[in-house]
Amino acid sequence: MSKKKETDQTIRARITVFPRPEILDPQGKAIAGALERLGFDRVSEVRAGKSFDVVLEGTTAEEAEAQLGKMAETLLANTVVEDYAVEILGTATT
Amino acid sequence: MSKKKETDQTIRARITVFPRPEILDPQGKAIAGALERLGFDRVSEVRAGKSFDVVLEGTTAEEAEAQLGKMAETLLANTVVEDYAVEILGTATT
Amino acid sequence: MRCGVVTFPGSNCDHDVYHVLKHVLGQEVFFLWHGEENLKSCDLVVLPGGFSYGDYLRAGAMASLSPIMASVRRHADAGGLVLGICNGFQMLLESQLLPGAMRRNRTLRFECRDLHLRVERADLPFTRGYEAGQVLRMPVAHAEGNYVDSEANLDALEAAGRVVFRYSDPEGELRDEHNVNGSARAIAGITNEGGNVLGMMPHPERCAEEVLGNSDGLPLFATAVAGARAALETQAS
Amino acid sequence: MSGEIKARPGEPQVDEQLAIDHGLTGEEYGRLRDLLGRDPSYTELGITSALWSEHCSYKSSKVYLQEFPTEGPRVIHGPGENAGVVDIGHGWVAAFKMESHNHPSFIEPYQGAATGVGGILRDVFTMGARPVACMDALCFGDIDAPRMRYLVDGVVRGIGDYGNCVGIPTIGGRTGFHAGYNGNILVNAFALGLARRDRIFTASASGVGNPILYAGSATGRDGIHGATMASESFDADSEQKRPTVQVGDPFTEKVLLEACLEAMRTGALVAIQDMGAAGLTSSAFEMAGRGGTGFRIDTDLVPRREAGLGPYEIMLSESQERMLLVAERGREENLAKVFRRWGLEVETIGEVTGDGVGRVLADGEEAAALPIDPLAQAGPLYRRPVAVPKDLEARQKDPEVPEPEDLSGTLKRLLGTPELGCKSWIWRQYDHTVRTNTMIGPGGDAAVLLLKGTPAGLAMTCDVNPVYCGLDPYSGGSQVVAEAVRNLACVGAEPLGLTDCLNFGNPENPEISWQFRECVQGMSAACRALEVPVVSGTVSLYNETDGVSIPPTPSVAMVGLVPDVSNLPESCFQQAGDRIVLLGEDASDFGGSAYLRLLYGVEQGRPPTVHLGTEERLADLLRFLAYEGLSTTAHDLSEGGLAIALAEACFGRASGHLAPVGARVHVDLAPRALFSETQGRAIVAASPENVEKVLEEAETLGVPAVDIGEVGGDRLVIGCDGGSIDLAVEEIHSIWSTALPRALGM
Ligand SMILES: Nc1ncnc2c1ncn2[C@@H]1O[C@H](COP(=O)(O)OP(=O)(O)O)[C@@H](O)[C@H]1O
Ligand SMILES: [Mg+2]
Repeated sequence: MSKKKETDQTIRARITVFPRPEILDPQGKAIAGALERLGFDRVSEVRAGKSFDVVLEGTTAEEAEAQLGKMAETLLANTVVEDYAVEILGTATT
Repeated sequence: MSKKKETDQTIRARITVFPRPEILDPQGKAIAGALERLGFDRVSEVRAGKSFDVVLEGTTAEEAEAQLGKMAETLLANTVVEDYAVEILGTATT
Repeated sequence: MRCGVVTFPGSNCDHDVYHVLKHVLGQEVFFLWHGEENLKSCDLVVLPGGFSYGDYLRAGAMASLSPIMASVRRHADAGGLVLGICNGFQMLLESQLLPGAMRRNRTLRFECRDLHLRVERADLPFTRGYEAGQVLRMPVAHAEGNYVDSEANLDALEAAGRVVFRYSDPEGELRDEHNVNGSARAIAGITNEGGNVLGMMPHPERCAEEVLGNSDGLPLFATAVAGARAALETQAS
Repeated sequence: MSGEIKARPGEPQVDEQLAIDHGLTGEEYGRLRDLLGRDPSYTELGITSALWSEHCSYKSSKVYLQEFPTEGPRVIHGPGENAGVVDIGHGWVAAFKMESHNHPSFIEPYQGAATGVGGILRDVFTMGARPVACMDALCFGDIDAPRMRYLVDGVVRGIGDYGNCVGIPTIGGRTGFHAGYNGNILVNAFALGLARRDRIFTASASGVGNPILYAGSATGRDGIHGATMASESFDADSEQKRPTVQVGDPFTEKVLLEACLEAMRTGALVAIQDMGAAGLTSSAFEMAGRGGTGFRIDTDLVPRREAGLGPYEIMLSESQERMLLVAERGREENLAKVFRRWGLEVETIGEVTGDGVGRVLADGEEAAALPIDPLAQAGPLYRRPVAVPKDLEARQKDPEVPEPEDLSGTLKRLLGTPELGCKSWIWRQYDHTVRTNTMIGPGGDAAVLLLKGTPAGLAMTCDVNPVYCGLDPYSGGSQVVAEAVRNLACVGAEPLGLTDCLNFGNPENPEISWQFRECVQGMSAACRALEVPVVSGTVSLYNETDGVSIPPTPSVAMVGLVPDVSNLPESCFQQAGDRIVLLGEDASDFGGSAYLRLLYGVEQGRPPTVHLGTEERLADLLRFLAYEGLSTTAHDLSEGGLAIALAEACFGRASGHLAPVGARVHVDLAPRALFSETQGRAIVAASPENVEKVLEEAETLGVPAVDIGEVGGDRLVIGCDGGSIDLAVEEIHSIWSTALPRALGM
């Protein structure tokens, strides 16, 4: 598909993906252990997730939100075991 | 080390780690390509990073900030190629 | 001579290296434990391949903070021989005994196959058994072998002649499709200023016996062993 | 035995309906009540439904499995233990088994496949054997079917990431694609471990008063009812019923493996078993069952990952990377120390008792008290009605077999299919060289592992042809065993035993039960004739989605011994100038052939008949040629027939250093016969000096043999009566080696 510009807005967004609370998180578990060994004795839990910073061009904040949700559903998050959140970081007009 | 409680505060924080802008990010590149193939034609860039949600107990927001910075420096981020950011998500008193 | 192979939780090539040093080269070999600082006065210390702590954060990151790494650093600073293979190389980077860092392979997949390496430095304790420009065939098996650093640092590394192995084609030509993991400047192995610390992604211990059809990796251990003995003697005198 | 057990707050009312929701029949529920002389508690119902599930009880398959030959001079432990054990000489034994993880892999391919590998590894090191090799048998649907590319990618990553991290080489397997798996893929994982003959551990809880220890990961809600689920068909709402997905933790598996092997050396360990399907329930009941003892487990002492887990959840959770141990009383600390040193959680959660009752405590009260042996005895056993499929006759009718218009083009098309293309896209994601024993990795007929310190090697192969089995389950069952023996013989290996994973549809459908019975009988006949004992295995039934069952799929993994690895034949040509000899005779077999299926979409006819005598003579010859170092190459004919076998032999060894090379042959066959799949055939290559000896030996052993041509050049030239193939090896090699990634779009 071609990048036909509808608007001249550039939108920066972040999609954050974490394992569902009830799902085992081996990474978080291992990291918590390492932090404890390093003497960070106040740490009671760590969950490890992923972040994706996405730049969209020629779109609007509303359209972007919808698009980002779809991206998470179809590719970035595995909704069987993960939850995701979408956050618009900034909008710039060029 | 023992978890001697100084305060009764529980602090939830997020540490986000991303590859430095000048460092190539094969994963982000691949994801951008995949999104494009899926028809998300407004995407101009994707960076892939990591997020860590950390729960600290018996500490203060200030102490926590300092601790979290150290955790990132010593373990969670490889400062040779990665930048990190610390964000306090919430404070609860039990 | 005394060789030490460090076992970290999740190391899985420790026994392979042990086998080569002990049974193929007949050396005195000890397993060293990540949680201790004791190097059992070994002359050669090997950080083996594997998935230390599952490589759940960054490959080698958690292991690089183990108690034994402080001793390994002292050993290296004193000119002692340190060999980091695969996960061991990643630990050397994470502990900044060697410069740069590893990213995921550009294929974003684990790559297990034989690759060709061009020897860039044949004058190091580990590489005297090779000729400069010689092409070796060695197995790789990793998901994070994509070496990166800033252009400036890479230039400095090259200028100091610290690139030891590069991925090449069978004739020794640097061709992109042979740089499977996408490493900067096709780097497969590097050394420190002193030349006594070597980090490499390919597995010389997996090609150190003819019975497995390939012994290109054997000279590396053989000369390291000899080299360590030499270092020992100079220290004594 | 204790009387009524108080219901715990919040527990549902136990009645027949609840039992049925647990997958028991009303009749089975009645048996349970008669056995107890009272209503079962909620926890007891959960435990019983798991123990009596198809997955744990084999209630529909037992009657047929009894037909397998399970004994042999080298068999030390047959079916019944966590893994089969055979003597491989030099003081060593090999423990191996295959397990299915089909349903979980269809729901979440990455974690499903990963935890499948984890489970099978634990089955092996539970026996005191250090795992040294894995294989995987995969059946996917049409690549273009919904989710299929995602499933392939996820399954392969899952298997790779898990095995790679634990550090066990995956050296072989089998991958197929068939629309019959569109709604229900198969993931069968195999693992093999080595132990000194006198160091094998079994899982029999003995010694009243001995403490029971729990080691490894904490317990969560993961996979509660996995066992019952693996005993049900898929339908729209299995998605809803879905338990918490089990997540694999290969790092914990690796340290658990090291800790267990170390613990076994302390001498303080009495018995050990992993918590697999049905978790704590099956491990506790099976260990006590074998020991003729009872147990008391206090669920309050079980390490937990989350709050609010009652005895029901704790007994049925399928959280991964957990082991149950019985320690010698007073020496439990010796064991605990080992696990803590490896950074693992370990707790004493109960003890072995003498009353033969399995008691589960929570909050100081009994939540379950089940008589272990009687419960097993009372377990249901079915001889399900069988019926010949109505459409069988039609499907077995002799098919039209067109002559290929363009021979070279036909070969190219076949080599370019994911079915016949190279599988290196898969096995390059698996570490197949770690542990430095791999002499022949993936890509050949059988993989070969060096037994360090001995002249010997272990060979293994993984096979099944679901199309044959669908058209004639009996001969399909024989064929899979015969092909495995042939694959082993190619590298000069004598079979030691096999393990299987019998994947079928819904046994309550008489046609499926018929398939199962026929398949098992065909396999048994071949096992007897070729002297291969069945030492372990799994049955996976109810592989059915919306009423459609998968093709009958008896995956087989066979292990063999190579007495001396000094001159292993390769499955590819090595030396220009070598003569190529075709062993066996063509009988124009196209029923269920790749030729008809992949080029004409026809799956019809009788699959090739398996002549067990012929197979035996061929295997003897292949082994003899290998021992005597007479053959440099040996490659059997399977899917795609002679043309495909010759092409594969020209492609060198992807997992090694052997370069592609051409060949020029002529056979007195009709063009289409180049693709016939008559069994009991192979090609071998031998130096010009040796070729006469090869032909003589074949003669003496009664194996038809013809010198059909020679190795060399850079083209594959196959002449036949009225046509010829003439192609550049480089061209077809690239078609073949890129076929799978191309089809996957990766
Ligand atoms: N899923 C897999 N994992 C590992 N190796 C595999 C897999 N699928 C196929 N292979 C390898 O690819 C090669 C070809 O497989 P296959 O055609 O089934 O061989 P054969 O016809 O001799 O049984 C074999 O060496 C097999 O081990
Ligand atoms: Mg074969």
